[in-house]
Amino acid sequence: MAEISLFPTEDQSVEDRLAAEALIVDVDGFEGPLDVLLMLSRTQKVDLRKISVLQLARQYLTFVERAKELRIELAADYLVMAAWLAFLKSRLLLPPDPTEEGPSGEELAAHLAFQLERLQAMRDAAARLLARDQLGRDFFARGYTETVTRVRSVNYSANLLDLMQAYARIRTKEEFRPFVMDRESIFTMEEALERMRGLLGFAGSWTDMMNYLPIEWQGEAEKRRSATAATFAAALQLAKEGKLELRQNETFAPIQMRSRSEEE
Amino acid sequence: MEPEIEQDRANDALEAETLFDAPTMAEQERMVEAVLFASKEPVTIRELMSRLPKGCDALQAVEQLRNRYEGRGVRVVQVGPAYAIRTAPDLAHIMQKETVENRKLSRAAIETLAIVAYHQPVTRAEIEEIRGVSVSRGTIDQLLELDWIRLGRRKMTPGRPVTFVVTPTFLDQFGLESARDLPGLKELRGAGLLENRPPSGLFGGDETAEEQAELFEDADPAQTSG
Amino acid sequence: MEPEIEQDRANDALEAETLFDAPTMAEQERMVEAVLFASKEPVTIRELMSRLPKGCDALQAVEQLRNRYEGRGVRVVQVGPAYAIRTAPDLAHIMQKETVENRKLSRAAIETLAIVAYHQPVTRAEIEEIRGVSVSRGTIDQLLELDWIRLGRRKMTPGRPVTFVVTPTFLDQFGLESARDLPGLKELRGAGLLENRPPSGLFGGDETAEEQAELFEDADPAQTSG
Repeated sequence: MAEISLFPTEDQSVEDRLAAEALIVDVDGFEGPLDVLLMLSRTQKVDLRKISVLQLARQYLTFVERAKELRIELAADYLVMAAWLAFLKSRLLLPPDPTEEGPSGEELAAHLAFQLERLQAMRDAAARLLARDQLGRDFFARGYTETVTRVRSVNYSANLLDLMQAYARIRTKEEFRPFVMDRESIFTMEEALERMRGLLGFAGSWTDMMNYLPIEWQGEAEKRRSATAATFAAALQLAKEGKLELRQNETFAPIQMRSRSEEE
Repeated sequence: MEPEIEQDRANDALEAETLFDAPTMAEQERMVEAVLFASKEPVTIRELMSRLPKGCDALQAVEQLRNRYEGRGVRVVQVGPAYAIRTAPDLAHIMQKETVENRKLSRAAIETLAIVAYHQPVTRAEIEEIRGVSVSRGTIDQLLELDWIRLGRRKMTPGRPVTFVVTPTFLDQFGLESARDLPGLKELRGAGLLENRPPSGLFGGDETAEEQAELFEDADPAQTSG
Repeated sequence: MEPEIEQDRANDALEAETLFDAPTMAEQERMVEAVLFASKEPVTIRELMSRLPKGCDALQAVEQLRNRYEGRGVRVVQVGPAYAIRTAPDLAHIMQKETVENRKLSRAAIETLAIVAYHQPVTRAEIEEIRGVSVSRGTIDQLLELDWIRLGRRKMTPGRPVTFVVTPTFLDQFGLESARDLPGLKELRGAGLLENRPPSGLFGGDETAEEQAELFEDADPAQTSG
């Protein structure tokens, strides 16, 4: 069975190569890695359920290699798929490792085959849908709508898009004001550092970091948030400088710190 | 009948004989029926002939169709030299709804409506705060009249102001199953409905978005279906 | 049926008995015929009831009318909960004048539409999982704008993502009575191709896949026609 369908081998004729290159340029035309895989799977000419995923993986990896050689920029998801297929290939080739966790190579391969089959099924369904008789093309609505009576009522119309766009417009309005620095509720890291350096000498025992927040910054939520962030950043900086130690007993537990200078 | 048409018909008949058989009269009648139904304007015999296959007798087909619709809810009528399908005059009284005039909702109204939908229950003062401009009485009245918003519970704040919530009619109009199904700010952004991002999310903008989302999650879905 | 309508009908029956007899079924059929002919859009049974005199049975009248037009140039079709008159598809060849050029849909848009139709209610993430590629902003917008898809219920999974479902306009466009009549739906379901199998951590975490499958089972396919 043909190993490569997308790229020319050396002994191909010029026409073949031209044709193949046309395909390569068309990489842009592919709708993502699954699309490429589906396309490659067609060369196997079998039921998608009986497809050889191993062979498909090889073909895809060759595809990516060739694209690289030809200096075609492949989007990240193509490379992610290549990495995953390389991993799958090794799983399929090596005897299963009983200590390994997660699904087996066969399970992964079966799922990939399922995905390809499902995508193909949706494409077929889309084609069948479009092939149906359609309004305005094969069958038609009434051309003339009656306006017999003079009873006039106004029907205000608005659709969901209008509504969402209106809301989006209001909510983004404030983002477009002239750029000004709102410093009122911002406690800067510099301020925190300065404050902490002054207090360091008294930090002999483990103390909750929150105790270091200036008292006037502890009330309002907005101010407290800013001061907490700044103090935390300052604490990290001081820890990096070797001036204090940090600890936290568990996730979301209070962060505690103490000075290191005393031990030295 | 004009001599010109006579001539056409003679030609058609000739061609039909030489090339293929014309459709049956029943089939011709079906064709005329479809054309008259779908056409905006009354259709002349001449135009019918140009649209039907060669060898058809449009005039006879129209006459037959006209007989068929005798006494029905619609009839084939002659308008000058042309034909059309129109409602039977005695049924005019049930045709009143066809004269609705479609008008776009004003910007103020759609914005107010959006705020009610996203923030319900919401007071008038809150709407004004969010919009940044005052909301005219007419706007609220219009939305009430359309039955898209209604009065909700009074707020337990000083003055006990009335609040507004959206109605089932609103959900119906906008094809929503509940107001909770409205996309949040982040989703609007994801869908490209919020094109412009501030230079960075540093100051406030995104924070309010999050708060908004929270507020939205808390909204009681029962109140829209009540 | 909502209690409100029940009430209306009870009132109708009462009034009909006391004030006057309902029109004969033949007359009701004429009225339905006139109303359906006069409207471009499908008309719901509910709307028909509101326009016909008290005591009429719109559903029976529509069914009778549908039979009457069997095999004619125009036919009565069902579109979800509504009815419309449309020309017979086999006459498309003489209707070129009425043909409207539809905007060409991109391949992405067509596939997305099919996925929404067959997998509804479906989230954006699920569409992306099936296509193996991200859905661009414009694609969903375009389908929303055509009024072929709309927002469905939010999914009861983390993040409560919005879902998409198809609309009555979609059904009308493709001549479907309900979403259940999608071509090949049964076969696809039988082959397990409409399931959202857990991808065993394939491309991007989809812990929600399983829950989604459950939700889909629960989802009533009739909801687009309701």
